[in-house]
Amino acid sequence: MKPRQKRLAIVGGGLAALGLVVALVLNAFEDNLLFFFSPTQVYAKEAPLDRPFRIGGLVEAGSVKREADGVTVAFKVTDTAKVVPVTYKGILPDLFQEGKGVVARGRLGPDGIFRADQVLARHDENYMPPEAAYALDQAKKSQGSVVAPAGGNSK
Amino acid sequence: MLEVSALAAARGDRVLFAGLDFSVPAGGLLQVTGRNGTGKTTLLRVLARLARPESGEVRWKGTPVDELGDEYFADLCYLGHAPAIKDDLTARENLAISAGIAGVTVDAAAIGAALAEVGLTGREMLPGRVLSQGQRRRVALAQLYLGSRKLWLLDEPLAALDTEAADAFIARLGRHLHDGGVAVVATHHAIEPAAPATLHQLRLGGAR
Amino acid sequence: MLEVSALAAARGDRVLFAGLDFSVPAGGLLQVTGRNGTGKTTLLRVLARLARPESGEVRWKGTPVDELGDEYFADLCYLGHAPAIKDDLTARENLAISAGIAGVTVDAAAIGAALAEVGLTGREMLPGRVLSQGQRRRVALAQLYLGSRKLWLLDEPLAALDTEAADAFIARLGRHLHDGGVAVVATHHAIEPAAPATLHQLRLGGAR
Amino acid sequence: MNWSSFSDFLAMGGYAFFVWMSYGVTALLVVAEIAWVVKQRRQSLARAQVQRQIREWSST
Amino acid sequence: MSFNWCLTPISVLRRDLLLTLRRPAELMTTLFFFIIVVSLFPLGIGPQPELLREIAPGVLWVAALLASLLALPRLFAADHADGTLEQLALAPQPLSLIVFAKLVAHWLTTGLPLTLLAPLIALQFDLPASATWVLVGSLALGTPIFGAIGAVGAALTLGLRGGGVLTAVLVLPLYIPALIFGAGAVEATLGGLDAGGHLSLLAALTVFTLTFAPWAAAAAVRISLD
Amino acid sequence: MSFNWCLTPISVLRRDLLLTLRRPAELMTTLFFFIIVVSLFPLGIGPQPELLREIAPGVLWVAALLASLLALPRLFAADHADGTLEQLALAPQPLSLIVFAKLVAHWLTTGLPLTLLAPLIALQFDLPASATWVLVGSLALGTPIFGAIGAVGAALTLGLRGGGVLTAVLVLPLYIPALIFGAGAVEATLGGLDAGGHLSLLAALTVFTLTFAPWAAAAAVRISLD
Amino acid sequence: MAIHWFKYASPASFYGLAGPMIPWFAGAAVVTTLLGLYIGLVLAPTDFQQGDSYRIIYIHVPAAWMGMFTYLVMAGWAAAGLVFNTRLSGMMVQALAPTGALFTFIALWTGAFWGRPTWGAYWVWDARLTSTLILLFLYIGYMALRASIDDPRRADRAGALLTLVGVVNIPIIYFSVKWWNTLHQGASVKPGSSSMATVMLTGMLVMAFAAWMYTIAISLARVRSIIVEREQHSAWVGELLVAEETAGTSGDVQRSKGETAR
Ligand code: HEM
Ligand SMILES: Nc1ncnc2c1ncn2[C@@H]1O[C@H](COP(=O)(O)OP(=O)(O)OP(=O)(O)O)[C@@H](O)[C@H]1O
Ligand SMILES: Nc1ncnc2c1ncn2[C@@H]1O[C@H](COP(=O)(O)OP(=O)(O)OP(=O)(O)O)[C@@H](O)[C@H]1O
Ligand SMILES: [Mg+2]
Ligand SMILES: [Mg+2]
Repeated sequence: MKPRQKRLAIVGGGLAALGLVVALVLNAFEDNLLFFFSPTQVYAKEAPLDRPFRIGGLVEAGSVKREADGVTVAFKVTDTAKVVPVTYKGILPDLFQEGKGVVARGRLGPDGIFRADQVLARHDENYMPPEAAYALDQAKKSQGSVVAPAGGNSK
Repeated sequence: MLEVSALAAARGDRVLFAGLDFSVPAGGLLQVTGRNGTGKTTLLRVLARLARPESGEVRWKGTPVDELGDEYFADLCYLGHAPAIKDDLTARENLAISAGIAGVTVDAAAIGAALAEVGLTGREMLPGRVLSQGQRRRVALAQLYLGSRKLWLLDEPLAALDTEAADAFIARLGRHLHDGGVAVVATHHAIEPAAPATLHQLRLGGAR
Repeated sequence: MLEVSALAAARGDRVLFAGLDFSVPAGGLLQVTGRNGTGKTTLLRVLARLARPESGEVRWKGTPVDELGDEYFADLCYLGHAPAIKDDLTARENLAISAGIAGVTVDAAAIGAALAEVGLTGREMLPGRVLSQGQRRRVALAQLYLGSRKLWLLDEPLAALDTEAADAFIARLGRHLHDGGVAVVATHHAIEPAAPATLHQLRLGGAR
Repeated sequence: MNWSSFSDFLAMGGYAFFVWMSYGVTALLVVAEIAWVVKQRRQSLARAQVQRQIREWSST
Repeated sequence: MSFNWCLTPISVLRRDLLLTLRRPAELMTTLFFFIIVVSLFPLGIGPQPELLREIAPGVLWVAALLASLLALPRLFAADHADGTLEQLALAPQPLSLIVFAKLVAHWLTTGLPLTLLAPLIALQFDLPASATWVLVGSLALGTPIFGAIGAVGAALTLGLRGGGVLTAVLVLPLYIPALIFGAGAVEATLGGLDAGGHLSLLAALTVFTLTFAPWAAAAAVRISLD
Repeated sequence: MSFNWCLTPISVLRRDLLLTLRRPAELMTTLFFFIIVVSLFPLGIGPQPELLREIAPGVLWVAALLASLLALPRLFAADHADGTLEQLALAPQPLSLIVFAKLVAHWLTTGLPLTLLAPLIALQFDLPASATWVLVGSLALGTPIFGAIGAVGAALTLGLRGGGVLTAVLVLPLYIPALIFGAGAVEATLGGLDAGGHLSLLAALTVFTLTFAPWAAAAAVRISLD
Repeated sequence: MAIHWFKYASPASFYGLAGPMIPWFAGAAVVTTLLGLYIGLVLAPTDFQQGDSYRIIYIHVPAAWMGMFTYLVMAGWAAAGLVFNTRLSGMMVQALAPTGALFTFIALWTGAFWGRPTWGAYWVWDARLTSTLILLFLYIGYMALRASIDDPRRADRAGALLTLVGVVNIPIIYFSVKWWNTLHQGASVKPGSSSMATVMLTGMLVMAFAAWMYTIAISLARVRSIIVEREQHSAWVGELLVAEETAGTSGDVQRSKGETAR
């Protein structure tokens, strides 16, 4: 091969390899490589049943209840389509609030209740003073629109 | 064939040589001498493009070697202090493979002939590990005799050789030059092949 | 001082030498020659108890060396192909430590003197890595000059040395012998110190 | 001004530990880096100076 | 030019395989190391079956990673010490092609045996068949990555004291993505999920590394020789 | 004799320490390897706090073992390659004494830093104070064992290709008792039991190895030189 | 113009050029830090979700940005060094690495101390956090490699190569929150828009600017030490040292070095 052809072959080979890489990566993003699963996915049996996994979504408004023992909490995680009931024994993070994002790690019992051993709060990327948030809230309510679910990057 | 202009090399903060100019025509032998540590090895490695010079240029057949690239390597055979012999392979395998690495196609007969030339007949199947110091050097020299590379860069080729082997090598070097080859040899011992086309001397370093 | 009787050594299935008898008196130099691969290195390693002989005995001052044990080592200095120089230590540190290993107490001045003797003044603080082949060999030789060990076993001590350094070493070897030392030197180059008490020649191997 | 008092400020709405651990360690590390760079500069100048004097001394 | 352009790489490949053949112990020992590391965990952790099955993907992958790491010095160190590496750098072929040949030989004698051995080990850990297949596939994709990235690190640290550990420090961070996707694929299968996404990312990583690492490693070799 | 009988061992000890000082990176990298290996497990296994605490003793000990293993080639390989080992064998002192000096230097630059670092790592794994102390004690007793046994393996495999992995295979089985007692001690403390039994067995092992291993390693060195 | 450019790429001219610039950047760093801290800690209101714990943002985000950006700059110098073979490039890479590592460590540290109150955990192995940790390891690897090579020219080139190999990690860090469902939040500041209140955003940007100024100042100072160390046998450093010796103190001479440095 002449040096020129050699160089062409190298560049061509490199580009082909890069193309393959891009194709494979795109193919991977078709699938789900997730830090957590949404309730819909849990219902669709996309989450593992006999292993621990993470479930993520919003804490359904009005669903948080403390059990009699004072440390166990029960609440529901929703992605506005499906709802999964969760129980958790332990201290909740400060940002754990009804209507806010949450990621819980644990196992799904056969009774359909998710027993969490770790609960993490997941907040959105908005930062503003409380008054502004309140004002925004009011404005949205008066328009009757639904508050967008937290987690700007969930697809 | 081999031209060097304004070549300078430094190691650490020491300039070993600078402003080196010479040219070796086809059939020419350049003998590099100089006291220990004056930069003979460094010069050879720069010529082989293993080390980078501080400045200056090396040309082969009129073209700077940096532009020639692989073509230069195809013409070149460099033999350094380390003989590049694998302890686990026999002398024969060592030779076959080093020829392959250099891109030279050889057959078993050619290898046998090269080994015979360096006086290792009967030793072909010994693994490198058990060869004596001089025998290893002989295997390394046999690499030169395979293929017909034009430019030999040799760093102390006679080290560890006995006198007979040294004489045989010098005769062979004469043939290489006679056939229009070029050789640069760094050595402390005078090498005078039978009838070299041109014998150049380059003495590196001054007082020490 | 050094006596050898009926010494035989084999490597693989090859007997390198057998029935070797010689003795070197105080002030004597034994020069071992022979073509490549005839067993010079092997003989030296046997004398240094690094390798085991097939049969035969080595005596030092009349006692078999196997019985002498550490006392023999205290009298001995062996210099092989590998110069035992640490790449990360300076020439000076290398010397200080090899003296310590040999059980010799030295001070900075003695080390400086030894380095000066091999012509490395101004190079004392360079790490071993950057020394040239010949400079490394010089540091190795400087080890000999520290302490006053009686028996020198040297394998190709002149390899890679330039002519001046070689001459200086030969002169120093003469002094060692003059002081009643003993040396066994394997080499391809004739070594003739000024006035050795006795110069013995031992040629190993026959045809090849 | 967001705070009604200095102790209010220090309390950081109950998050004092986390906030001050972050700011404190950062300040510490930055100060340490500056000190290190200053030391490095002094050392390199001093070393070069010694080398130069050795050179001068040995050349005369 | 008169010579065959692929003669050099093929010579190198054959030589490296031949050298390994001369010392079958070497091939065995990588495997043996893998087996021993994997068996150490039950010893250190205690024999709780379901716990073991849970950590199996991680442990198997970490063990494969460490075995690959330990085999890295074999790539260049010997050739560097005896001067062969200089001859390789002087061959009339792109050095990256030669490095690629060495990588292939290295994988055939390290990664491939590991991959083939994995199912046996998986049996020990009581992995189901589906997960075992994914384990084999992911290792087949992942071990070349370990070799290729490792080659860059090994070449950079040639001739440096403490080279082995230094290599580890340089390459371990770059190994992490392969480890995550590889172990993730097995984990996903164990959880009854589709491993396709993980495997496909891993494959992308493999292609990417195998394209660029030989080139970087060749540059690193030249730097180390200077 | 005119010379001091401990001059040689002390020279060797000082030299080895000096060599490490010349490359502080070497010391750092062993530590760093330890840290990285320990952090890899959470990656591979998944971040389950109570699971992590459960496997902590095993993981920490296995990581210390692997770090020690990777540092083994430093013991003799360099000295063998440059001819120093021959000079050591020719020193007018018992070679086992010299090997012992090398072991001390090696432990000071490998085992000791690992031991001192362990509490920090234990913090990461959320170990209680009592278990941390036992961990430090057990590592202080165990790392010399790794060095001493490793010296025999390293000496035997000198000059063989693939020495690193081969050493591992030779010495790993012999490491297992130390691993079991060491990890066992920490595990016992975690379980609220007394670690005394484990620790005294470990100490017995340490004394035994340190007595006999230098001698065996010296013999192995002589064999490798012949 | 091209000649001019390469002139300043020589360590000697760069040394003279950098000296007088350091006080300006250092001054800017101090002023903007004070301003940023005042805005962030005093003026800015409490956040509606996170309360006052969010104030870690004023360190975390600038540090994280700086950690990534410094690596990119290093990679740029490294590439230039390998292509043009200029001495200064390697020195710049060497000078930038510790500061980059420092900021990456700060991002990790402050992130952990922010994660505890907000998420409920110091550390989780999500893609953003893991890739940031890898970045720290890459910095450490670079420094360890340099420390093991004593020939600075070889260290330059080896380090440059390692830096370039590691640069693939940067896009992974940046886009990880987009590509995967991470626990870490998405971007609050995107080109052209932001989801932060203006005061908060201002504070954060001022602090980011301060981090910039600090990085420039400290790495210029460091590169000057490196230049002295590595060029100590050259004539111009010799002159500089003579000037220093006669001046007696090191304080005032610094300015005049610019003149001797040619
Ligand atoms: C150890 C844990 C953490 C690490 C390693 C980390 C790392 C990073 C990195 C690398 C960035 C810059 C990437 C970019 O510009 O998009 C970043 C940005 C950011 N991080 Fe973190 N982070 C951590 C924890 C947290 C926590 C706990 C929070 C908040 C609760 C947080 C809030 C942010 C914010 C607001 C940004 C700016 C995003 C933007 O506007 O682009 N981080 N973090
Ligand atoms: N980093 C460094 N600092 C100072 N000097 C150095 C450095 N690296 C190498 N040198 C010197 O450069 C020279 C290298 O010389 P080279 O190996 O080319 O010598 P040589 O002529 O081949 O000698 P020999 O005859 O001994 O083989 C030596 O004098 C060595 O001391
Ligand atoms: N296992 C073996 N089988 C056969 N021959 C062997 C074996 N091991 C070594 N040999 C031979 O033994 C000899 C060793 O010789 P030694 O190294 O002592 O030679 P030397 O005289 O020092 O040679 P040189 O001048 O080349 O240094 C060599 O000829 C070698 O081929
Ligand atoms: Mg030389
Ligand atoms: Mg010999």
